[in-house]
Amino acid sequence: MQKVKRFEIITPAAALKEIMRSFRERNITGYSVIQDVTGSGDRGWQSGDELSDISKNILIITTTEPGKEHELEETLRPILKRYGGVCMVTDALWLKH
Amino acid sequence: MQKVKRFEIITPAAALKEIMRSFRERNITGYSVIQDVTGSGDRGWQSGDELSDISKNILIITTTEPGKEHELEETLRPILKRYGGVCMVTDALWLKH
Amino acid sequence: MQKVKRFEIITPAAALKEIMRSFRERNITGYSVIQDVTGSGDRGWQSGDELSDISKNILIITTTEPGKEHELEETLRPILKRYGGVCMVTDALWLKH
Amino acid sequence: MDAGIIASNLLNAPVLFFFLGMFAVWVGSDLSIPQPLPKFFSLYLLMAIGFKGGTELSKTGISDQLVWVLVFSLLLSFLFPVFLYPVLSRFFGRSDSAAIAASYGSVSAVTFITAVSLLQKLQIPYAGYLVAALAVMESPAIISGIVMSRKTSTNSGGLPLKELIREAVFNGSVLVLTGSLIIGMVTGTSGEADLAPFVQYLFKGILCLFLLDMGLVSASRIKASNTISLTLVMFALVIPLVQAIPGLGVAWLLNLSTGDAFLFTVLCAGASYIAVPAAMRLALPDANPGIYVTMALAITFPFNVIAGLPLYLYLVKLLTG
Amino acid sequence: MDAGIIASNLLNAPVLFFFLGMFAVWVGSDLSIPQPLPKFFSLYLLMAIGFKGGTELSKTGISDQLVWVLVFSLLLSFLFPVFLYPVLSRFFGRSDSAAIAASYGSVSAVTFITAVSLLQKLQIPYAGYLVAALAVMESPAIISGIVMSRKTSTNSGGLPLKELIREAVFNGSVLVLTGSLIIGMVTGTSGEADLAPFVQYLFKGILCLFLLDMGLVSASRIKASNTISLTLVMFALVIPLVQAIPGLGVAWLLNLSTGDAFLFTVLCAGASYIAVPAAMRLALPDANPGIYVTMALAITFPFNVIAGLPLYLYLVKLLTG
Amino acid sequence: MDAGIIASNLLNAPVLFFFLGMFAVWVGSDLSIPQPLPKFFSLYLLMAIGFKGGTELSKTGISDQLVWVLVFSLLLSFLFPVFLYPVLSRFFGRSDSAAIAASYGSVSAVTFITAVSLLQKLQIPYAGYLVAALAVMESPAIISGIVMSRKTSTNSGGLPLKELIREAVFNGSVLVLTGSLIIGMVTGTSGEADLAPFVQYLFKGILCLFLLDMGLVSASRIKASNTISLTLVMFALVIPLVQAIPGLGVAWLLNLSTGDAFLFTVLCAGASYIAVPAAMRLALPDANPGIYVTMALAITFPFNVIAGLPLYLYLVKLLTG
Ligand SMILES: Nc1ncnc2c1ncn2[C@@H]1O[C@H](COP(=O)(O)O)[C@@H](O)[C@H]1O
Ligand SMILES: Nc1ncnc2c1ncn2[C@@H]1O[C@H](COP(=O)(O)O)[C@@H](O)[C@H]1O
Ligand SMILES: Nc1ncnc2c1ncn2[C@@H]1O[C@H](COP(=O)(O)O)[C@@H](O)[C@H]1O
Ligand code: NA
Ligand code: NA
Ligand code: NA
Repeated sequence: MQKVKRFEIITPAAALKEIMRSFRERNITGYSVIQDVTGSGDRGWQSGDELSDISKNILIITTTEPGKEHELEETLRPILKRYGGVCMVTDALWLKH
Repeated sequence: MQKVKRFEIITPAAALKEIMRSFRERNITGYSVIQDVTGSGDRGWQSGDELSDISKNILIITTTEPGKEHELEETLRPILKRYGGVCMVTDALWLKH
Repeated sequence: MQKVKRFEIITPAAALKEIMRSFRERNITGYSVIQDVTGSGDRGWQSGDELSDISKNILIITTTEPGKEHELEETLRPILKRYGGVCMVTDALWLKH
Repeated sequence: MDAGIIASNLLNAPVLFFFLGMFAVWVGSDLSIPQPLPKFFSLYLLMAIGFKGGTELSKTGISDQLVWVLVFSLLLSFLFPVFLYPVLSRFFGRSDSAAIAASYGSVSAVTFITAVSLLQKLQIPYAGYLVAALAVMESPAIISGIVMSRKTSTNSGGLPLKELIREAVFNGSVLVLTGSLIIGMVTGTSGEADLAPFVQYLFKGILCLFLLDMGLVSASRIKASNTISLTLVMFALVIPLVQAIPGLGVAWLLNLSTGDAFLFTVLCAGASYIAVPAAMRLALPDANPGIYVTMALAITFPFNVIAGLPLYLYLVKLLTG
Repeated sequence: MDAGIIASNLLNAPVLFFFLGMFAVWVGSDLSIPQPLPKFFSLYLLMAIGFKGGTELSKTGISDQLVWVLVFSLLLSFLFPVFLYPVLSRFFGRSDSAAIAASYGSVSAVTFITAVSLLQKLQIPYAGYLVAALAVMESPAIISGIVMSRKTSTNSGGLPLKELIREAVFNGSVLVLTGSLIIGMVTGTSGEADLAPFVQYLFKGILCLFLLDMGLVSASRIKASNTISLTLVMFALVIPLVQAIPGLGVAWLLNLSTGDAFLFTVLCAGASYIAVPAAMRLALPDANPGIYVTMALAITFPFNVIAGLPLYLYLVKLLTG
Repeated sequence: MDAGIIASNLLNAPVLFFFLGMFAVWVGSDLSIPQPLPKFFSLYLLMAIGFKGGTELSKTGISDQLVWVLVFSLLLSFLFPVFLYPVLSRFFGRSDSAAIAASYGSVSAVTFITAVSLLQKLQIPYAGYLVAALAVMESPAIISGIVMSRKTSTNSGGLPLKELIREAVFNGSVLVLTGSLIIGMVTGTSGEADLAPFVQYLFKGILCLFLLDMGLVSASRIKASNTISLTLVMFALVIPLVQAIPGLGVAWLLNLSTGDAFLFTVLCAGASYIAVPAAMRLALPDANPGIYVTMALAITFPFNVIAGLPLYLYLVKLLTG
């Protein structure tokens, strides 16, 4: 088992492209995306039942090595500022296979 | 980065309204909901393929400041008792933006 | 509140049956499954828009008592080796109800 | 019993698709019809049958017979749980008994629609207005089922009665059915001309797809279940037969035509697996869907569609013959 | 004003299903039409109306009148935001004003389709080619809305203009509509024969289901919203009326028939809640959809469908005599 | 080669919608048809074509020619991978080669359906029973492909052969197609009367929507892929042409009519991207879908639909005179 920092980002679906681009720039190639997350935050309740999909959030999970999490945080900060949303970082053990 | 308690609640979809109400009472305005979670627990396997949606679970993610998690726990406990489901609390760092 | 190890497994949907079987063998009866997870990893980007559903991932959440996590890890390792995917383990508190 | 009726029923395309679904589960196929497609089929079927019934009503008007049918529909749906609950509660827990009682007091729209398709195949006429009885019978059982369970317990909890009634009366499927019925009545022949192709041309096909899904769902429920006890199976087979009797009685009393008597009996004999579970999940969250939904969906529904329909028709013919 | 028109509009099945959706929210029903079904309905409607328009164009050819209609469509969609933005920005923030202006400069396909269905009911003829105007009017307002907001701010950020134009011109609904129109033109009568049943038989039915969903969505938006201010409601009611005027003017100028003039006015008066928000979410992510989508979807759309359509038709009749 | 055939194929509405989908990806549009809609379209198409074939079979009965067609279908689907695997395994890994071989040995239902729609447009008659060949050819290649890969390796792992065969024979699409075929045969003319509107009126329209999605999916696969090598493209273009030859040979041997010979050739030349990947994901999880699905879906399918169909028809006409 290897120690990692687990990132969990919840943000409007529209931000996905930009976040994926920033992952690419940082050579982060492993991440998961859950579509169809609804939620509530500074912008009120996002029902997700819009015809235009604009009120849908996504949840992105990714990991970094310990020590490298700060770079990623700085990359994400301005994106989250523009689009809204949250990012949580936890310690986790990674099952190497 | 700010320390927070991350709550993860998995429970039948029917409980959502009540949980949202309890959030409102506690002034918790930030949370996310993932629909269409299937699972297995004390009530057996929930296939989620029912015509009536009754066997669907949801996953709710929210946060509190450290120290305030106990209040929220007490609010959730009776709801989970009635509807079933689980609640897990972890330590996380919140990326302020 | 009770200490638990929280497992989070992200893997192709095709692996679900085998993982559920391994849970059954270990008497793990509580777990949740989120369908429709897309993602990127060693096998590139999984768009999830295939006609055959083959590029869909799932996210499975489950728990063990502390100390018992190693058994489960060993069970999951060969499955993840075959199908790909990740498994993360974190410390959590479980809200008993 | 008439072999022709049995064959007509079994060789009807929708029923064959139901078997196809069961077969797929039996051989372990990966065939599945993901949500929200089944919801769409059910939405379409309710809308189509409601609208068709409404346009017919706009032509025939509201007859005395219709009023009596509706009165008895309401009564029976309300009374079924009152009689079922005491018996059931000897074998099941309080909440489970109430949920089962409510399911069987209510109706199964798809069983009704399959019955309509059998009548069409046999070219037996029936009155479109019976759809109104379908709409009327969905909700009362929910209320009486829960009231029964509350009478026998001091534990309050759960929804207040007022919210409960709203849940029962305005649940999605009741609303689409009743709404389409009223819209059909209001728009009359002009609406009929507008929507006829949509409502007619797709009907059988969508019913086939929906029953394919029902076959998949009910068979996998049987396969997966480890809660299916003999008691459960027995009740699921006996209750519809018992409930068919008052159905036949009322039909005879009101002098309904063969087709109408048959449909009314089918309404009594069916059990709900859409509207009732949705309401129970809120009103009695501790009732186990593994019991009441399994009974209605995985045993009673196939039983009715395969064996019940020809049997009820046979009995009706004896009676009205 | 003609009571017959009002009644024809209100007793039209699609509009009644819209009311049914609103009613469901009002009584707290759990009725919902989950995604991607509404997307499917909208995809179908755009394809059907585009294709039908295209096959008609393949018969009539491209007339001078059509060219003029398209020129004015382009112009109006471009200009509406230019005039709206300065007024709006006195009451709303920069981004919000731009998003509102773009929404109202653009068009509402479903309002247009409901208008077509009203004409059919009243048996008033109209030219299929007006669908081309619908396609042309969707995008320009998006561009001019954003340009307006950028002129008034030094803060860059957001998409570069080039990407923005692509987003506006090639968004999904514009593409399906325009694509189907062109495919209809190219395949002509042979294509018409192929697709006629699909495009015609389902049309009214799918429109009913879609409006049922629109009723649900718009009513729950009103119910849930705590951002609905009086200013917002006022603008959402006044802008369509104001925009109808140049629509009527152009129709009179180009000597359009009653049906065509009516449809053109409806295009001007409608506000977009599909294409525009999709573009805004990328171009002006800080604009609050709780404001601009709520206005277009929850206030202007019901207003137009319920009261606007008969009103515009009345005015057109006055004008075309 | 006949320019008329090429034009007829390219100006066919379904093919034009395929181009529309590709165009949308090319210009970076956000157009998408979210799941499970494409699954619904595919379910419908399989059901419709199976049922139509079945009702025709119920009229014509099972002829000697049909039996021979089915025998050769089985044989070819089984043999294709046997010949392809050794060649492929010089360029690709063991599992990838097996997966590619299985894909090309199996068939593409949508290519077949598009071919049918071309015949209809050109008013060339064809026998409905060829649908049975489509059903028969889906599975054998899956089994022989995997058997080939296992023979060349000592590493066991993966599903046992028995489970594998079940997976191949009872996968969802095979089951719906075969099931509908049998239901069509059993219900015969009475079933035809019931389902004709559903099965016929929607067919072309749903095919258009499905091909729109196929255009989107295949184009974005090409755009996104960084694994598309020249070898891969070459094989994806050459294999269908090579496989068409035995198809033409068998057609000539069995003296099939122009329409039937064409459809049989199309079956041989097509590659599976639904049933085979679903089976491979379980049987050979280490095969890379980025290779075998991309070849079948993003290169061979467009090639066949755009250029292959007219070419095969031209060759068949040469052969059948
Ligand atoms: N404390 C929180 N916990 C979980 N999810 C949150 C939280 N705050 C915000 N979100 C999610 O982030 C989305 C955007 O947040 P906001 O930009 O604050 O409206 C919300 O719709 C929620 O889905
Ligand atoms: N240990 C667990 N880990 C993750 N999810 C669980 C666990 N136990 C129960 N669940 C979820 O909670 C739902 C309701 O649980 P129950 O009321 O125990 O049937 C289940 O269907 C699962 O989705
Ligand atoms: N570091 C990671 N964080 C989150 N999800 C991941 C990560 N790496 C891989 N995944 C997920 O696991 C799936 C399979 O991974 P792989 O087998 O490496 O292609 C990917 O499609 C992702 O959904
Ligand atoms: Na009943
Ligand atoms: Na407008
Ligand atoms: Na082939």
